[in-house]
Amino acid sequence: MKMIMAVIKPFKLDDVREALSDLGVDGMTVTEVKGFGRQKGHAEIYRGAEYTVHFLPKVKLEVAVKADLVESVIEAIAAAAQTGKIGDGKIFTYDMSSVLRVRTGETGDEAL
Amino acid sequence: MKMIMAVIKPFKLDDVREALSDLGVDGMTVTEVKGFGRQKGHAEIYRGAEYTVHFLPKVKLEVAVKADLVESVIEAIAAAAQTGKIGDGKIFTYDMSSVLRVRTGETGDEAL
Amino acid sequence: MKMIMAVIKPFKLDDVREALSDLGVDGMTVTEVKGFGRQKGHAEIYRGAEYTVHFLPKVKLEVAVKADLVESVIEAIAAAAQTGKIGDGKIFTYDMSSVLRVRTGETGDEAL
Amino acid sequence: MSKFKNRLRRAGLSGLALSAFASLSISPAMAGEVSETAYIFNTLSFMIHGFLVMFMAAGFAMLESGLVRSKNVATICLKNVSLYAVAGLMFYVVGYNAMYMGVDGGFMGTFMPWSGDNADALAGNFDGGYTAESDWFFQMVFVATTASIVSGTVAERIKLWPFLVFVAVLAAVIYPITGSWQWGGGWLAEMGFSDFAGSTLVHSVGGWAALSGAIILGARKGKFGADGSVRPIPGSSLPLATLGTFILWLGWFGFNGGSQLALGSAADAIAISTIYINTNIAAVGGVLAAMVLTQLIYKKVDLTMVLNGALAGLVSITAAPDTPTLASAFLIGAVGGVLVVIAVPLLDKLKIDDVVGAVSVHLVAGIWGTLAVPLTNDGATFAGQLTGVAAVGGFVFIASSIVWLVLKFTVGIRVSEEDEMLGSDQAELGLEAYPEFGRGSQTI
Amino acid sequence: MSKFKNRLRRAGLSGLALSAFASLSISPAMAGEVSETAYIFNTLSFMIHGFLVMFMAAGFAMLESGLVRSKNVATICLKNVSLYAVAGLMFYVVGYNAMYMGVDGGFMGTFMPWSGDNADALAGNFDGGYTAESDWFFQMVFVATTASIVSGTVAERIKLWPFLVFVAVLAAVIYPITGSWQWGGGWLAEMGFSDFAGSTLVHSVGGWAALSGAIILGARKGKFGADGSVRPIPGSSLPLATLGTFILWLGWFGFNGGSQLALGSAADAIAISTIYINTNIAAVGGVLAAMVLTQLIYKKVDLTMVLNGALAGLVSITAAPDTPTLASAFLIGAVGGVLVVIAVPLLDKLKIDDVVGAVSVHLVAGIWGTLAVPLTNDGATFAGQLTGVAAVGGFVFIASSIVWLVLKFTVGIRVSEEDEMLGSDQAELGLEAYPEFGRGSQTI
Amino acid sequence: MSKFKNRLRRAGLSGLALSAFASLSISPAMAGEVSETAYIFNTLSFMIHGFLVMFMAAGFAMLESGLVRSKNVATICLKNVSLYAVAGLMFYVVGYNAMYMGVDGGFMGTFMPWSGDNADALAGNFDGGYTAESDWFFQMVFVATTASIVSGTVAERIKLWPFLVFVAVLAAVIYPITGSWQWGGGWLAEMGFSDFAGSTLVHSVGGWAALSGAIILGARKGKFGADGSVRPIPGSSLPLATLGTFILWLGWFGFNGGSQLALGSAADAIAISTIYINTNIAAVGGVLAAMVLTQLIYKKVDLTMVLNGALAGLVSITAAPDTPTLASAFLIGAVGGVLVVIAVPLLDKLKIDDVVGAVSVHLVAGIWGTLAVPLTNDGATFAGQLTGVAAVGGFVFIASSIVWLVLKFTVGIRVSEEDEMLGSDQAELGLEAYPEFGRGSQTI
Ligand SMILES: Nc1ncnc2c1ncn2[C@@H]1O[C@H](COP(=O)(O)OP(=O)(O)O)[C@@H](O)[C@H]1O
Ligand SMILES: Nc1ncnc2c1ncn2[C@@H]1O[C@H](COP(=O)(O)OP(=O)(O)O)[C@@H](O)[C@H]1O
Ligand SMILES: Nc1ncnc2c1ncn2[C@@H]1O[C@H](COP(=O)(O)OP(=O)(O)O)[C@@H](O)[C@H]1O
Repeated sequence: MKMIMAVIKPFKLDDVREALSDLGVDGMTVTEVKGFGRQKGHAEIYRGAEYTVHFLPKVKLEVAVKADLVESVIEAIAAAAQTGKIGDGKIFTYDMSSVLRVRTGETGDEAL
Repeated sequence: MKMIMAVIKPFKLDDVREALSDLGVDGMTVTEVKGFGRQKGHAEIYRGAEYTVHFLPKVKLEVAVKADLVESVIEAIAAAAQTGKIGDGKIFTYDMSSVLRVRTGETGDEAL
Repeated sequence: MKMIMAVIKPFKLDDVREALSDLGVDGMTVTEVKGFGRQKGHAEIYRGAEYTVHFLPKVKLEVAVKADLVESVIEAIAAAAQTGKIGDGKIFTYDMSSVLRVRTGETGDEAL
Repeated sequence: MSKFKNRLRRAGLSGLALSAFASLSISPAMAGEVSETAYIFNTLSFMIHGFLVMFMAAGFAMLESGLVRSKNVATICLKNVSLYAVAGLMFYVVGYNAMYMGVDGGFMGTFMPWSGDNADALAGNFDGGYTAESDWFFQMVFVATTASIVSGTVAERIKLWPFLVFVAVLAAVIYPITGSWQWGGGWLAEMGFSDFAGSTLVHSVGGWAALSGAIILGARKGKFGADGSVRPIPGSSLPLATLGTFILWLGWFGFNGGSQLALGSAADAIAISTIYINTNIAAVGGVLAAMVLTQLIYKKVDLTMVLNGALAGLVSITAAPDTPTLASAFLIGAVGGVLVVIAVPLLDKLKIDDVVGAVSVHLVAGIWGTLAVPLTNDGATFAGQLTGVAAVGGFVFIASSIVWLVLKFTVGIRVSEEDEMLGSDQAELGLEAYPEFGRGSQTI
Repeated sequence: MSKFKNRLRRAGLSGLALSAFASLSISPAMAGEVSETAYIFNTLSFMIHGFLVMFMAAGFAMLESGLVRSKNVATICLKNVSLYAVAGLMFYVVGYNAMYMGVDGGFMGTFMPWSGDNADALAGNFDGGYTAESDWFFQMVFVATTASIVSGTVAERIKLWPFLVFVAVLAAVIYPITGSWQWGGGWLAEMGFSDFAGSTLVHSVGGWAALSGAIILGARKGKFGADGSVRPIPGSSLPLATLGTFILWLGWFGFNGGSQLALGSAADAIAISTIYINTNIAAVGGVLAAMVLTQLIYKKVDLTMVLNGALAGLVSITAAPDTPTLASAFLIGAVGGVLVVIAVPLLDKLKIDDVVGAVSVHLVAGIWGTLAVPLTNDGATFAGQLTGVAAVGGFVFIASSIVWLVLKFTVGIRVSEEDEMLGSDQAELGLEAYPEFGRGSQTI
Repeated sequence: MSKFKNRLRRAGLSGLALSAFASLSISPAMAGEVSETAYIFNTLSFMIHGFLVMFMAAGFAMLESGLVRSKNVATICLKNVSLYAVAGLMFYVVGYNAMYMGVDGGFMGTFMPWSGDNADALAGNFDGGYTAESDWFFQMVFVATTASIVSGTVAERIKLWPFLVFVAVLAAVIYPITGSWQWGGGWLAEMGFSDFAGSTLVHSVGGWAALSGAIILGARKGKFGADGSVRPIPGSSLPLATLGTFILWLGWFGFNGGSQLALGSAADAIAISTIYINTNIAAVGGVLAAMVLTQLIYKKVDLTMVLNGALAGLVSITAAPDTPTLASAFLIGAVGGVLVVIAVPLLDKLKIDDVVGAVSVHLVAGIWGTLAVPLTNDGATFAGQLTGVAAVGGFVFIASSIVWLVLKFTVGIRVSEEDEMLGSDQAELGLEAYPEFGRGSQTI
C-alpha cells in the first residue's frame, strides 16, 4: 500500500481523474496548493510597481493505491499531466502503514 | 511517532476535534479538500445542462501522535466521523522520521 | 530523499522561502491550513455571544529534499519561522520512496 | 373616497398632507383645487421615492447574503428575488384593495384586484392629487419590504416554496388587513393612532411574522449547544452586508420621504426635506449608539451590530420622521441602536434564532419608534400608540402563526437535517453561490 | 425638425407624447406652447431616468462578474467600465447625429459630432420641450446598454482591445443606423413600426451583435465535449449576479419610464407611472415563470435562470410598457421568462456559447416583446412589427458579422488557448480579481 | 444673508445661479420673486442630488473594501459607516454654521448647531429659494465625502477610534473653515476664486488630510523593502472595487448637478443637464487615458488604474462642470486620468503609502481641475485659482498634521505590528470579513 502525492497544473485535473478512473482507481483527495519551483513565477506590474509572483496555482492529488498498482498509477498521472512545459509538477510516493474506511471499519487493501 | 491523515465529512470536524481532545491529543492541522470516491458525486442541472459534480467537499486532518496513541486515535476519529453513509472518508497512517517544535526546538515525542 | 512538512505562521512564509532559496532549495508546495494546538485559539464575541475560535490560520509547506540536505533545511525553516511565541508550528519529516518530475520523466534526486 | 385620501394621517398631520390641495392653484382656468403642476410633483414624488424603496429589495438581498453562511447564499438570493415578485403580484391581485377600498373605519377593505382610474385627471380635474399608478407603485414596494424582513430571520433552514406561500398570504391578507386599520382609514386611524411611514404597519408587521416563523421553525442546527450555550454562526461576507445596509439607508429616504404622499406645495417640500434629514440622523444615532455600546460592553466594536444599529435607527424614526428636531431624531435613533444591542443576545437567550437580527431591528425598534411618537407629536397619545402596537402585534403574530403551523403540518416548512448540513444551495437549488471557493471551510 | 420630435412614436402614442405641448401652458405671458415648468419637468425626467439607466452599467458589470469564472472577473469588470466609456464617446463623436440628424424618413442621419443648442429656451421659448443636453444624456446611456449586452455573451475568451473596437463601431455606426430608422424618424417609423423603449432597437440590436460574436468567436474551451455534450461552467459569485439583476431592474424604470420623453403634463405623469408598474410586473412575471418552469422541468429552481427570467420579462415589456394592463404586462413578462428557460439550453444545443444568457434574454425576449405590441396597442400591426424585427435583425447581424470577421482576420479576436486556461485576468491584465483566494479550485 | 446665497458662485456663474429668482414667477398673486414651483424644484434638486451623493458612501465603502486585503475588509466597512455618521453629526453640531453663518468675507463662520427656518416660505414668500433642510442635507453629504477620501489612504494600519476623532475634527472644523472662505462667502470668494462643486474645497481638502495622515502614520509593513523597493499589495476583490467606482460615478451626477443649487428655471435645467454630460464625459476621458497609458507603458491595462482614472476624471471636472464643451470636458478628464497614472508610482517612490490611490485621485486631479477652470471660464484667473489651491492646501495640510500628531503622541494612531500582521479585523473587531475562506492565502 502506497500513497501517491502528485502536484500538477490545475487544468490537467480532469484528464488525470479520467486516466485514473480508466485504471480502476476510484478514490482520490484533491487540494488547492500554490507551488514554487523552477518555473520561476512571473513578473507583474501592479499600479506601476513591478513584482514577482512567486507562487503559482497548482493542484495536489493524494491517491492511496495497492502496491501492485503503484507503477501504473504513477505512469498514468505522468502521462495525463504532462504538457512538456516547465511547471508540470512532481509525483512523490510514500509508504503507508495502514488505512481504514470510516464507514465500514474495513482496513488494508479492502479499504481503498 | 506516526502521522495520521484522515479525510472526513466537513460537518464532522467539530465532533472529531472534541473526541481527540478527550484523548489528550491537542494538536492537529486541517485542510479543506475535495474528495473523489465511491460516493459518486451527484448529477446536477445548471442552466438546463446536466453534469456531474465529481468532487465533494471534505476535510483533511493531519495528526501526529506518539506510537502508543495511534490505535486509540484512529478509533476515536473513526467513531466520531462515522455516519454509516457512503463518503464517510478514510484514515491513512504513515511513519514519521522526525518532528520538531519550531518555538522551542524540541524534537521527538516532546514536540507533539 | 525525504519529504519535510512544516506548519508555520502565514506571515513567515516569505522569510522561509528566502531562507530555503539561499540553501539552493528551489521547490516547494504550499497549502493554506488551519491549525489547532497549544495556542488555544481566542475567545471572541460575535453579536453578544462568546465563542472560541479553535482553528487558527497557518500555512503548510511541503519540501522534498535530498537526504544530505534534510538537516540544514529543517534548521533553516525553524530559524526563519521562529517568533518564540506560541503557535510557531511544527516540522515533520518522512521518508519518501520515489519522486518523478512530470515534465521530463526524471526520477530520484534528479527530479527534485 | 378619493384615492388621495389613502394613508391620510391623523394627529395633526392632515394639514400638511392636504396642503397640496390648497396651494399651487396657479391656473385660474382650472376647475379643481389641485393644479396640474402639483399633480405632477405628487406623482413624481411617488415614482422617485418608490424606486428607492424598490431598490431596498437589493439591500435586503445583500444584507442577508452577507449574514448567512455561503452554503445558503444562493438560496437567500433566490428568496429575495422571488418574494419581491410574489408580494408584488399578490398586492395587485387582492392586497391593495383589501387595504384601501371601502374600509371606512372598519377592519378590512375589499379583496379584489386593483385597477387604476385617472379619468378625472385626463379630463383636467387634478383633485385626485396624483396618478393611481404611482400610488399603487409606492404602496406595493412597501409590502415587499415587509416580506423581506421575514426572509432574513428564517434563513438557512426554511424550505423555499412554503416560504413563498407564507409571503403570498402575508402580502395578500395579513399586511393589508392591519394596513387597512390605519392607512386604509380603518378603526385605528379613527382611534387616533399615528404611524407616519410604518414603524408598526410595515416593520413591526414584518418583525412579528418573522418572530412567529423563527419560533415555529426552530433554531438552526448547531446554533444552541445542548448545554444551552449560544454558538455564533458568522456570516459569509461582511462587505456585502455593509453594502446592503447602505442600500437600505438610501432606500429609506424614499420610504419615509415618499410617505408624505405629496410634493405639490412648499409645505410638502419642507416636510419631505425635514424627513430626509431626520431619517438620516436617526440612522447616525443608531450607528453611534451601537458602536459605543459594543465597545463599552465587549471592548470591541461589532460591525454586524453597527449595521443592525443603523437600521434600527431608521426603523425607530419611521413612525414620525416629520415632527422631531434633528436632535430628537438623533436620540430616537440612538435608542433604537441601544435596543438592538440588547435585543440580539436576549433573543439568543430565549433560544430564538434570528439569522440576521431582523426581529431586533424591525420589531423591537419598530415598537420603540411607534411609542416614541407622542414625544415629538402632540397629536398622538401614548395610549393610542400602545393600542396600535398591541392590536397589530396580536393580530399579526396570531395570523402568522396559524399560517406557519398549517404549512408545517401539511407540506412542512423545514429542510431535512441532512440538507441543512449540506446547505440549502446544494440541497434545494443544486448549485453553489461561490462554486470555486473551498467548501470544507464552512465548518472550520 | 425640433429635437423634441426625436423618438416621437407613432401608432397612437403621439397623442400622449405631445401632450406636454398642450397643457401646463400656465403662463399667458409666454409666447410658445410649452411652459417653462413643463420644460423643467421634461428635462428632469431625462436626467433622473438617465442616471438610472447609466447605473445599469454597474448592473451589467455585477451580473457578468458573477456569471464568469473568477479567473476572468477583473477583465469583465474592465470591459464593462471601458465599453461604457467608448460607447459614450463614440455616440458623441458621430453616433447621436447619425441617429437623429436629418434622417427624414430615410436610412441614416449625419455622421458628425453632436452639439447642443438651447438658444430658444434661453430666449424664453420652450417649445424644444427639454434641454438638448438632457436628451443627449438619455440617448447616450441607451447605446451603452446595447454594448453591455455584447460583453456578457462573448466573455471569457475575447481579447480586450478588439472587443472595444467592436463596441466603438457598434456605438458609432450600427446602433445609430437602425436607431435612425425608427427613433430618428426614418423609414421604419414611417412604415408604422412600434418600439416604445427599445425591445428591438436596443435589446435585440445588442442581442444580434452578441449572437454573431458568439458564433464567430466559438465556444469557450471545455464548454462542449468532443461527444457533443454540454459542460456547464458555473459562475463565480451568485450574490453579485443577483445584485446586478436588481440594479438592472431598478435601471429599467429609467429605461422605460424616461422613454415617455416628457413629464410636463398630467398625461405624461399618468403614462410614466403606468410604465413603472407595467415594467415592474413584467419582471415579476418573468421571475415567476422561470421559477415554476425550472421547478417543473428540472425539479429544482435554477437561480441563474430566475435572474435571466426577470431580465427577460423586462426586455419583453420594453416595446410597449405603456399600453398593457397590469395583467397583460404580467403575462407578456411571463412569456419572456418561459422563452429564456427554453432558449438557454437550445443555444447550448446549437453549440453557441453565451456565457451569461444575454442572447436568450435580450434577443429572444426582445423579439417576443416587439411582436407582442399589437396585442395591447391598436396602432401597431403584426406585419409592421415583423418587418421591423427582420430588418433590424438582418442589418445588425450582417454588419456585426462583418466587423467581427474583419477583426478576426486582422488583429484576431480570441485569446490563445493557453491564456484561456490561465484566465484573461492573468493573461491580459496581469492581475487577479480575488488574488487571495485559492486558484486551483477553478477547475475542480 | 439668505440661505439661498450660500455657495453662490462668482465668476460669471451668478447669473445662472440667480436665474431661479427671475423666472417662473408665474403666480402674479405671490409677493416674492421666486414662485412656489421654483421653490419646489430647487428643493427637489437638493433632495435627489443629495441622496445620490449620500450613496457615494456606499461607493467608497465598496471601492476601499475591494482594494484592501481581506484581513482588513470588515474594519474598512466599519470605518466607512461610522465616518459617515460622525461627519454628519459634527456638521450638524458645529460644521454647517461654521461654514455658512456670518462669514462675510472673512475666515470662518459661527461654531454653533445648525437649525433650519422656513417661516418665510410657510408664509408664502419663497425667496429663500429652497427649504433650509434640503440645503443642509446637500451640504452634509459633501463633508461625508471628504472624510471618505481620508479613510482609503490610511487604511490597513490606522486605529479605529483615533481615526474617527480625526474625522470629527475634519467635519467640525477643518472642512468648514476652508469651505467658508469660498462657499460661505469668505475672503477667497471675494478674491475671485472659482470652484463650482469642490475640486479643491472637497476633494483636495480630503486629499491633503489623507496625505498628511499617510506621512505621519507611515507605510504598511511590507509595502516598501529595506532596499527601497516597492512591494505591491493587491486588493482582495476587484469586482467590489469596480462596483464602488460605478456607484461613485453615479453619485457624481448628484455631486456636480446638485451644486447648481437650483432647478427652478429653464436656465438651471440647462445648466444641470450640461453638468451631467460634462461630468460623464470627463470620467470617460479619465478611463480611456488611464487605459491607453497603462497599455503603452506597462503593456497591460491595469484595472485598478482605470478605476482610479475614472474617478480622477470626475474630480478634475468638478471645479467647473458647467462651462466646458463636451470636447473640453473630455480632455480635462483625460488629463486627470494621465495624472493618476503618473502620480500613483510617484507617491510610491516617495515612500508614501496610499492604499487606494486617493491622494492621486482626489488631491492631484483636484488641483489640476481647479487650475483648469480659467481654460473654460472667463470669470476665473489662473492666479486666483492658484491662490485658492495654495491657501486651502496650506491650511488643511498644516491643520491636519497637527491633529494627526496630537493623536499620535497621545492615544496613538497606529495598530501594533502584531495586530497589523494579524489584520485589523481580527485585532480590532475580533471578527473576519470572509470567515469561511482560507486565511493563510493572504500572504501567498
Ligand atoms: N522539492 C519540491 N518539494 C515539493 N514540491 C515541489 C518541489 N519541487 C517542485 N515542487 C512542486 O512542483 C511544481 C512544479 O515544479 P517546477 O520546478 O516549477 O517545474 P518542473 O516540475 O517542470 O521542473 C512546483 O510548483 C511545486 O509545487
Ligand atoms: N484511494 C484513495 N486515496 C485517497 N483518498 C481517497 C481514496 N479513496 C477515497 N478517498 C477519500 O475518501 C473520501 C470518501 O471515500 P468514498 O469512496 O467516497 O466513500 P467511503 O469511504 O464511504 O467508501 C473520498 O471523497 C476521498 O476524499
Ligand atoms: N500533533 C500535531 N499534529 C499535526 N499538527 C500539529 C500537531 N500539533 C501542532 N500542530 C500544528 O502546529 C501548529 C502550532 O502548534 P501549537 O501547539 O499551537 O504551538 P507550538 O508549536 O508553538 O507549541 C498548530 O496550529 C497545528 O497546525
